[in-house]
Amino acid sequence: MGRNAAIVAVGQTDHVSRRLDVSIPEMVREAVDRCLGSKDLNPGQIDAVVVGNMELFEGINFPELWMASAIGAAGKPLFKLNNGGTVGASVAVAAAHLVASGLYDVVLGIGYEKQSEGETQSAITTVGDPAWERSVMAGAIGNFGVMASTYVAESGVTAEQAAKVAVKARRYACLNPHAHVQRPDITVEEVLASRMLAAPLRLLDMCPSSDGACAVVTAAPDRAREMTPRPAWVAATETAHDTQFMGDSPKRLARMRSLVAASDSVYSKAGIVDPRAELDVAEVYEPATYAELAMYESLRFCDWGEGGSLIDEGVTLMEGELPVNPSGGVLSTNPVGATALIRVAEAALQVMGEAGEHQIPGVETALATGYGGNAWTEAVILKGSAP
Amino acid sequence: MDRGCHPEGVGAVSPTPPIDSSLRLEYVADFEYSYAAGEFASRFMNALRTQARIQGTRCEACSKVLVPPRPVCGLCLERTAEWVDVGPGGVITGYTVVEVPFIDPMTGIKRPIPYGFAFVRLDGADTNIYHFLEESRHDKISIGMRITAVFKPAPERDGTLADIIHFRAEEPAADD
Amino acid sequence: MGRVAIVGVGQSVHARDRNDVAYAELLLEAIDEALADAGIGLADVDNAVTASLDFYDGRTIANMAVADVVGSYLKPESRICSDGIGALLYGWARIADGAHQVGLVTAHCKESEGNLATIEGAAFDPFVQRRLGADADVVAGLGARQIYASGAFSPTDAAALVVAARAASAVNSKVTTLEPMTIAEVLDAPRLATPLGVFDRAPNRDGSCAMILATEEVARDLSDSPVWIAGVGTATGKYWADRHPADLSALDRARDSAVAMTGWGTDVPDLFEVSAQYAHQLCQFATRLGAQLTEAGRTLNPSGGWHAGNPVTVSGLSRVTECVHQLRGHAGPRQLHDAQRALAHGVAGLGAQSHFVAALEVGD
Amino acid sequence: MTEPTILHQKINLPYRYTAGDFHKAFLYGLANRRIVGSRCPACLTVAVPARPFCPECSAHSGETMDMKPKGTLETWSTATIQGVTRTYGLIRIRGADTVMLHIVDAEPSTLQVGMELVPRWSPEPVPEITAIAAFIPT
Repeated sequence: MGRNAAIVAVGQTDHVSRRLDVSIPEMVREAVDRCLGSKDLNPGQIDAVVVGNMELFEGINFPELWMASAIGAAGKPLFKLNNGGTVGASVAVAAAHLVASGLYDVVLGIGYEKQSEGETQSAITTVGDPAWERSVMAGAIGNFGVMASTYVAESGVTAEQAAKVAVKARRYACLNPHAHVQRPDITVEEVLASRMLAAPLRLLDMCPSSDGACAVVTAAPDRAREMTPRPAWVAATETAHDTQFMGDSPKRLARMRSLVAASDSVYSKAGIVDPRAELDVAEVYEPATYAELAMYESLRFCDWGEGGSLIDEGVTLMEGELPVNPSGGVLSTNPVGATALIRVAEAALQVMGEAGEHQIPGVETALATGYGGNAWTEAVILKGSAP
Repeated sequence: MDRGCHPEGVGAVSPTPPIDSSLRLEYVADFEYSYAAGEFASRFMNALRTQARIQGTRCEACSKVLVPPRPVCGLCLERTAEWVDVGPGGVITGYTVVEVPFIDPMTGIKRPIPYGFAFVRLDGADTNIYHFLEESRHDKISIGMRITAVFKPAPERDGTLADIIHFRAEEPAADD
Repeated sequence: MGRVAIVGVGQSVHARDRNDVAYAELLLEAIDEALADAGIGLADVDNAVTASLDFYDGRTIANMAVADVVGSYLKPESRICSDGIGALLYGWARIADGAHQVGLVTAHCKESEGNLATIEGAAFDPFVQRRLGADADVVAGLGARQIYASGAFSPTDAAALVVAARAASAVNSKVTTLEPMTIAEVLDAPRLATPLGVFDRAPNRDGSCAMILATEEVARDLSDSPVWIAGVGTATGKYWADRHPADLSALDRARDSAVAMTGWGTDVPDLFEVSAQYAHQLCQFATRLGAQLTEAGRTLNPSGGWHAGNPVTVSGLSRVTECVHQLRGHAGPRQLHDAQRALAHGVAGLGAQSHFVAALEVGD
Repeated sequence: MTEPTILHQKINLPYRYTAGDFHKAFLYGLANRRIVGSRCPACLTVAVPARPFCPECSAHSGETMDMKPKGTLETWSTATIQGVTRTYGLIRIRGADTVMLHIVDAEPSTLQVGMELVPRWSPEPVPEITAIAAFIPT
């Protein structure tokens, strides 16, 4: 019934701790200009705009309306989504549905956060229900610390294995000019010696707090083929939530049930039976080192409890069987509202063959995931040929 | 409007502004809310405040006891029916010690660190709640450890989850 | 694209200070009614699109509060931060493209829980406006003076719509019945933000709305007379201070794109349900959509519209709900004779920056 | 049924908004008792306050320009917000294609569309919109 949709262009800011040279709209526009400029597109070709951001992180109500002219959306359909860390992937999924439905031919998706302008850890605490979790929340970091502890107990994963994820991320970030935390000489010992934030999570186990924006153009088949020689076709998308209260999911990270459900669904829709063999690259939303290892398991890259072995064996390195996060991942770059869109954008760059120094050769099938809210998942499969 | 001519009233073109120094405008959000806790939280809070009782609701379909209590079981999509007492004892199902300070948005001030923070499964419940631990030494906490709720004295309880100050180990930790 | 129908609608009671219920419980009232109306259970729904606003809900990622009641465990839920017709549009797309079969679309808000002046204040430009301490009423007042000065509408025209809305509230069981009022009483009321008086703004309300969308196949299975979503459209104008309030190009575009999908040509719909938080805007928007102001309470906002009492975010879906009742012939004392086609409208942002239109019809 | 519990809580958070070059030019201009606009190189729209993107065509703004510190009143509204009664106006600075929001300090009954207003500068030379205390009739 619906038609196909494809990603044709991607643009990002250079993500950093603090962009003191630009305002929020200027930062977002930078990503939009880079995105359109990458394929010589002009704003007149955009039919609709979808924006992802968490309003309370910057304290601006209806930010998309405030910046409508800055992002070239004035006079056009403009949608604003907000559902936590997943939101960037939700933007990509919304763009795909809006195109596939036939409503719009070309949709500009935008995700951004300027974390330096607010207090994200505090604002994220207001995610808790005022009657329940809010008075006893400990920001994203406390939450992740608890989640990591359950995963360690479940799988026996070690701090060294987690540290290898940190090393992989920050080294690959050096190949990505947009990545925030770039540390070519980082070692496992350095990660293990970094300051404890919320055990077992140390400073270098955690994602940074970034200012940045990402923009992605999604287009209908005929338009996509006009705009770029090798579009990244949206082969499958899925969204799966967990329940309302954080304590409902027994292990949260370990055997993360929304990730299992969403990834199983996209594999099935895309005809993938063995994801480790059939995916050429994955860009997963790993908020902490332990999360990436746990996600290997939920994504069925390995058996339960084998996430640590996967990094030990180098399976997810760039030269490995299934490279994970050659961009440097969330551990290197985290402007929250943009983070999951960056996963999709990086997967699209890999499929389009435009990832530069962190390009994996010959990518035909790529997976991107978003994580956020109460352990929610968004999953997208992109392919080099139209489904 | 004719935009082709130099607009009236425009004086000298000012030099490009300095870009070496940044200008940041401060803004303090001070939002006040009067959240209705709703039927389920109101009943829970009332029992907590007046009797130091912790309660959940049982889903008729899956028989799970859900804490916090709620109208719908998110897994079965069925209404919950029965109210059940849970705790005050329970076990730790996940934990950390938070060593990074951040502003508590409810007060606008930073919480003192370090503090123990855990997933607690109360006796009789099938779900976990987040709460603070009395213990803040990481090596004195473990998954499966038994703990019990420490309530504020009755006059100080105001009907929020913070009426439980924190959870304390049932067996005191041996001193080092 | 596949044809999409609305097969169930529901609303909570919309009232001031619904402090008997938390958000999720408030929304549950509407969802229960919509599911019963459709004759299905929550387990039959395969995706949800919700509309809510973090600043009004007083929490970040506020849709987390309604995850259980919208049934999103291991299912898709997506959330639009704007008027509910925006969620309807996205919910439509998720079914029209063949990805889903049965969708839940919701909106909820409790205007009574937060401080509206600070919430609205956070929508002002932080560099050159916010410190001045204005609120949405000021933006509306500034615009109303310009609209009235243009001679297009008068305060009396606007007051007449307020009077009609208050009268209609008496025959709409989902809103609080408002005291009847005369045009003179509206005009003479204390000022809100000059030239607007306190009754020019829709009353402060808490409420929710929910509806069930379905593919043509499912809809025909569930109902003998599904209400079809014949068209959807939206557009956002320039930021309020850069747009003259008479510039309704975003509304035009939203309406034109929705109507272009319908095949109605230039025929005038039988019914208009129009959202505007301020009465002078209702004069503008209703007229621009093609409605007759003199029909207020009949073919224009028989539900009473936003001024009969809905919260922000929810108004659009309340308008759609009334259209569904009317097109089915189930509108009770408000029922129009033989309504076949309807336009429902929603709006969001300071100075009504974003507009949303849904075109609805019955028949094969 | 239990008496409904109402939770009176605050969300109290600090924010800091980085001004880019154009907002900086405008705000530092105010601190120096100047009103700065920006011009669109594409459609020549003059925007006051100065801003990075054209409100008409979304192009990147070009040069900034000093405006004469006077303007005309396009509309006004008097409201009491959080206990404070003020009159707000939209003021078109001479030569600008846009209007700006500010406080108008005058008896509302004396206000007229098109009347000339000038800034009353605050004694504090701060890079804030409040460097203008209010606009007043000439």
